[in-house]
Amino acid sequence: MDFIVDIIAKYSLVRILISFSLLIAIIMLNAIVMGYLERKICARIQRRWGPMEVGVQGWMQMFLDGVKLLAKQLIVPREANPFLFRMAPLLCFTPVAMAFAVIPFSESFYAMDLNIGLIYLLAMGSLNVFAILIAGWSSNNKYSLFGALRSVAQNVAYEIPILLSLLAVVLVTTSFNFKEIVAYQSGLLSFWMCQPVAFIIFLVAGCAETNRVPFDLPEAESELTAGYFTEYGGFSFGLFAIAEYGNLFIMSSVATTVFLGGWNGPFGLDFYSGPILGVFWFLLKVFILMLIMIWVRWTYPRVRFDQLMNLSWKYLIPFSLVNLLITAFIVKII
Amino acid sequence: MIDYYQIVAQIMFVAFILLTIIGALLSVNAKILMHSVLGLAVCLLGVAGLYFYLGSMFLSLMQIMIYVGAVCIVLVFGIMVGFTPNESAQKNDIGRNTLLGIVASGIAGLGLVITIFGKTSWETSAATVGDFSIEWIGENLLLKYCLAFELISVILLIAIVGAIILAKGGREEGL
Amino acid sequence: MIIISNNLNIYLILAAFLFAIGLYGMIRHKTLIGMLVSTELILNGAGLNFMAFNKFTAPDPAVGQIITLFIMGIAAAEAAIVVSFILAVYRKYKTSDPESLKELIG
Amino acid sequence: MSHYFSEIFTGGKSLLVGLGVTFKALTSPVVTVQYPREKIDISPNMRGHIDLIKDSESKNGLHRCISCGLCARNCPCSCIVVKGEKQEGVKGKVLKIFTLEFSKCSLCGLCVESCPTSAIDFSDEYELAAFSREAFNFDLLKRVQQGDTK
Amino acid sequence: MGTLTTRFSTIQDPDEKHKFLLNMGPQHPCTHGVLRIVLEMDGEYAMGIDPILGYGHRMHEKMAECRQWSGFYPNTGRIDYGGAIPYNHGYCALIERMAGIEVPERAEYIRVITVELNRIASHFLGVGAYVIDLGAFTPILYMFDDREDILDALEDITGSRLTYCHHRVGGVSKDIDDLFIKRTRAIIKNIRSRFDMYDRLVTGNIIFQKRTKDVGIIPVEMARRYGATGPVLRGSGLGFDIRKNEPYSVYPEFDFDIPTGENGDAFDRYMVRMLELEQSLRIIEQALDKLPDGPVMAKVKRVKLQPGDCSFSVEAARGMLTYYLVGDGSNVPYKLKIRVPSYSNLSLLEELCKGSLIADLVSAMGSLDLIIPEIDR
Repeated sequence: MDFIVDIIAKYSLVRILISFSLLIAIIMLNAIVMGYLERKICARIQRRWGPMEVGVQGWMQMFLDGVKLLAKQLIVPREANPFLFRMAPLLCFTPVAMAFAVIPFSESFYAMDLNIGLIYLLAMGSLNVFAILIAGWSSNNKYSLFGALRSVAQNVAYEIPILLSLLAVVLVTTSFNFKEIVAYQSGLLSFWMCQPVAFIIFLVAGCAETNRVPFDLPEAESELTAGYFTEYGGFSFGLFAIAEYGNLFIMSSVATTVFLGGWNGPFGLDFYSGPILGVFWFLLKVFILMLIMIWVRWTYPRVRFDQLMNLSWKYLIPFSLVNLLITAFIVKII
Repeated sequence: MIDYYQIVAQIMFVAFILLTIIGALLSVNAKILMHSVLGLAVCLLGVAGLYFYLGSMFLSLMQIMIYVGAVCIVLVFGIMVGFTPNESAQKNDIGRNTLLGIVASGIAGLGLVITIFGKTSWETSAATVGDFSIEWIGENLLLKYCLAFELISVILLIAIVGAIILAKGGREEGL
Repeated sequence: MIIISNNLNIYLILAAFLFAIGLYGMIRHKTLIGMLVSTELILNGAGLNFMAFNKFTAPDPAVGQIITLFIMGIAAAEAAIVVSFILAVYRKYKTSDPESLKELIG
Repeated sequence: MSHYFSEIFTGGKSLLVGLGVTFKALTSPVVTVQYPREKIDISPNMRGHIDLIKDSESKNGLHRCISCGLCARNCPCSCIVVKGEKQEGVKGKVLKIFTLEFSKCSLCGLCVESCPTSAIDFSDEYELAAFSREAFNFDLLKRVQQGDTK
Repeated sequence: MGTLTTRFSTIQDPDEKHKFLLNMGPQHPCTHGVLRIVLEMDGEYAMGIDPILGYGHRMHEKMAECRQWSGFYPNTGRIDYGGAIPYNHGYCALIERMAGIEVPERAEYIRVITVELNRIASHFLGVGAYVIDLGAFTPILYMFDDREDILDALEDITGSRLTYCHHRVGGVSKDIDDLFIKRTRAIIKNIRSRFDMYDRLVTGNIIFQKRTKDVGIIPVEMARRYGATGPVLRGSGLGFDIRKNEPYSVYPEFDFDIPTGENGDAFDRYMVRMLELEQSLRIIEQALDKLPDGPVMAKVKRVKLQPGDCSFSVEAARGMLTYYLVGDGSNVPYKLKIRVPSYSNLSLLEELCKGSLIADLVSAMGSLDLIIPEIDR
C-alpha cells in the first residue's frame, strides 16, 4: 500500500495532471505531424504533390481535417450495439495514452519512471487489440468482424517475437527499466549493432503489431473495405487514426530506447547531455523509424493471412528463439 | 500532507473494488455473451488494480497482459469464430438455474465470509523478507519454486499441442 | 484517517464474492463460453486470496506471487484449450449449449 | 532447409530492391501539376463541344452554316437543333436557331465530319461545370454573334 | 437491393447454419465498379460465389437497334472504357465486311498503331488495378505516368482521352502527323526503359509473388470450357490470339509473339500482360517503320445493311471481342450482338474461387482484369 502512496508522493498530483495533459497533446500533435508526413511522403513517392492548398506546402491540411472530423456527426448504425460502438474509439485511445506515460523522451523528460517500463508498455500494447475487437464486433458488420478477427490472431502471434527479441536485450542489460537500458548504450555501442537479428525481428513484428502495410490485414482496403472501422465516421474515426499513429510512435520509441540508444547521441557523440538535445536525438531516431515504416507502407503489397502467420511462426519466432539462446549463452560465458 | 495522498489512494482503491464488483456482476448477468466477456475484462482490470495495492506492480501488469490481453481475447475470439455474427448476439437464457445458482453461491459465499470473520484470526507477519521486485520473483521462480516453473511450462506445452490438434481436426472435417 | 486498503479482510471478502459469483454464473450460464467466463472469475478470486495472504501473513513474499503467476498460466492454457474444444464441439454438433450435447452425457 | 534460407535471402533482397525503387522516385521530380493554378496545354485537336466557326468572308458575314440540318440528323444523341428560315432576298435558308444540348452530347464528332461547309468545329473549352442541366444548353448562334468562339 | 434474389438469398439447410452471406459490392473497392458478388462464407473461406450483374446496364445492344449504324460509333468506346479503340475498330471492320468496303492501307496501319497503343494503356490500367487489389498503391501511379503519355498522344489524333471515337467505316477520322510519330517513338523508348523498374518493384517482390503464384489456377481445359480468352486463356498456356489465329487488318505483316504462361495462375496472367506490352511496342515500331502514304479514308457511299448476318472478331485488350450483326436491308441494324471477353472471364470466377480465402478471391478476381460496364453493357 505504501507503494502507491510512494508513487503519488514521488510524482505529485500536479505533475501527474500536467504530464497527462502534455502527453495527450503530444499524441495529438504526433498524429497531426505523422498524418501530414505520411500524406506528403506517399505523394512524393508516387511523384505527386500531396496536400498543397492550405498553408505553405499544405501544412495546415491535417488541422483542418481534424476540424472537419470534429464537426461531423457520429452515426451509429441501427443494428450496432450503441454503447460498445461509442466506447470502442475511447478504449482504443486510452491504452495508447497510458503507454505514453513511460516513454523516456530524455533523461529527465518523462512522465513516469517505472522499473518495469518495458513490461508496462507491452501490457498496454496488448490492450489495444481489445478495442479493435470491440469496434469490429459492435459495428455488426461482417467486414468489421473479419477485420477484428484477423487483428486478434495477428496480435497474438506477433507479441511473441516482440517479447523474445526484447528479451535478448534485457538479458544483456538485466533490467526492464528504460533508463538503465539507455544508460547501457551510452558509449559507442548500441544494441542494433550487437543484436541486429533482434532489431530486424522487432521492426517487422512491430510493423505487424501496429497493423501497418504489409501487415494491414485488419483494415485491408481491397478486401474488407476498411476493416474494423468500416462503420465509423467523424471524430471516432479520427480517434482510431490517432491511436494508430500513437501506436506507431510507441513501437518506434521502444525500438529507439532498446536498440538505438534512446536519447544518447549517435555513435557516442555525447558532446552535450542536456535534456533538450536528448529529446532532439530521441525524436530524431523515432521519426526516422516512423518514416521508414511509411516508406515501407507505400512500397509493398499486402501479405495474405496464412502467410502472415507463417512469417511469424516459421521465421520470426525460431530466429528470435535462436537469437535469445545464443545471447543467453554468450552472456553466461562472459 | 501525506494524508492528502492517502485520500487519493483510498478513493482509487474503492474505485478498483467497485470496478471488480461491477465487472463480475456484468459478466454473470449480461444478456449478450459478448457483454459477459467484456464484464470479465472489466473485473480483471479491477483485480489488476488491487494487485497494485497488494504491492506487486509486476503481477498487476502480468494480469493485464495475460488475462485481459490474452485470455479475454481468446474468449472473444471463440465467440466470434464459433458463432455466426447473428448468433453471437444471441441472448443468454436466463432463469433455468437461477434459483439453484443463487442458493449454491449464497451458501458458499456465506460460508466463506463466516470463515473469514468468525473462525480464524489471521496473524499478520510483521516483517516480510525481501522486496517485491521482479529479480526476487525470478530468482525464486527458478531456484526455490522451480517445480512450479517446470509444471507451468509442461501445462502450456500440452495446452498448445492440444489446442492445435482440436482446432485442426475440426477444420479438416469442415472442408 | 482510515486506511481501508491495508485491511486483509476486504481482500478476502472480495475474493469470496468473486468465488461465489463465479459459482453462480457457472450454474446459471447456458453457453460453454459463459461457463468459462465464470471459471475465470473463480480463478481470479483464488489469485486475489493468494496475493492478499502473501502481502499480509506470509513470511516469504515470493510464494503468493509465484502461485498467482501459476494460476495465470493455468488460466491462459485453460482458455486456449477450452475455446478450441468449444469450437470442435460447435463444428460437430452445431451448438454450444451444454445441455443439448446428449451424446457426451454417456 | 537450404530452400528455407535461400528464400529468406532472395525475399529480403527483393524487398530491399523495391524500397530502392520507391526511394529513387521519392528523390525524383514531381510529374503532376497543381490543376487550377497550373494548366498544361491541351491538344489543339481536343474534342470539346461544337461551335460555329466565325467567318467574316462568308455570305452572311458571320458563319458558314447553310441550315441543311445534316449535323442534327447525323447526331446519334439528337442533341443538336438547327432551324433555318426562308428570307426575302436571300438565297437559301437563314439560320435562326442552332442549339446544342451538351449534357446529351457524346463527343463523337460525327456532326463536324458531316458538315458540308465545315461550318462547325470543336471548341477548346474544357472547364465546363455548372449546377443545372439548363446551363449546358448552348445557343451556338448567340455565341458566334457575341464573338465567344475561336 | 432487395428485389434481386440470389441463389443464396437465405441459407436454409440447418447443417449449414454456421455459414453466412457476405455481400461484396456493388460498392466495394475490389470489384472495380458495380459488380455485386454474394459470397457464402464459412469463416474466411468463400464456399459459394454468385456474381450478380446488371447494376451498370446501359442497353448498348438495344441502342444499336434503335438508330442508324453510324450512330453506334460513340457507344463502342463506352462499352469497355479501359481499351476503347479495339471496340471501335471491331465495329468499323464489321460494317466494312458487311458492305464490302476496302480500307486504304495507311488507315489500317493507323488503326493498328492506335489499337496497340490503347492495348498498352489498358494493360497498364489492368495491372495497376491488380496491384492495388493486392494492397500496393504506388505501382499504379507509375503505370499511370506512362499511360498518361499514351493518352496524350492518342488525344492528339483522336481528340479524346478515354472514350475514343476515331475509326470510321472506310478508314480513320484523322490522319497522324510527324509529331505523333516522333512522340510515339519517344513513348516506346520510355516505356521500354521502365520495364526494369516494374520488374524490381512488382514482379520480383516476394510478397507479390507469394500472393499471386499458385493462386486462382485455371487449367487450359477449364478456360476453354468457359470460353475464356485473352490474357486469361494465354496465361493458362494456350496461345490463342485473334491477331495470329484469325488475322485481320494488317497484322499478318508484323512480326510478334504470343506470350503464354505455364501454370495458369494469377502470376502467369500478370506476366502475360507485362510481356504483351513489349509485343505491342514491337508492333507499333514496325507499323511506324512501314507506314505507307496515301489517303486515310476510302470513298464510302451510303451503306445499307444487307439482309443477312455477319460477324467480326478482334483481339481487344481483355480477349476476343466479336460483333455479330443481323441486317434487314435498312440502315438500322436488326440486331447487334456483342460478345465481350470480360463476361466469359467472369464466369470462371465461381469455379475458380470456390473454397478459397477471401484474400485469394480478391487476387484471382483482380488477375482476370474485369471491366464491369463491359459485362453489363
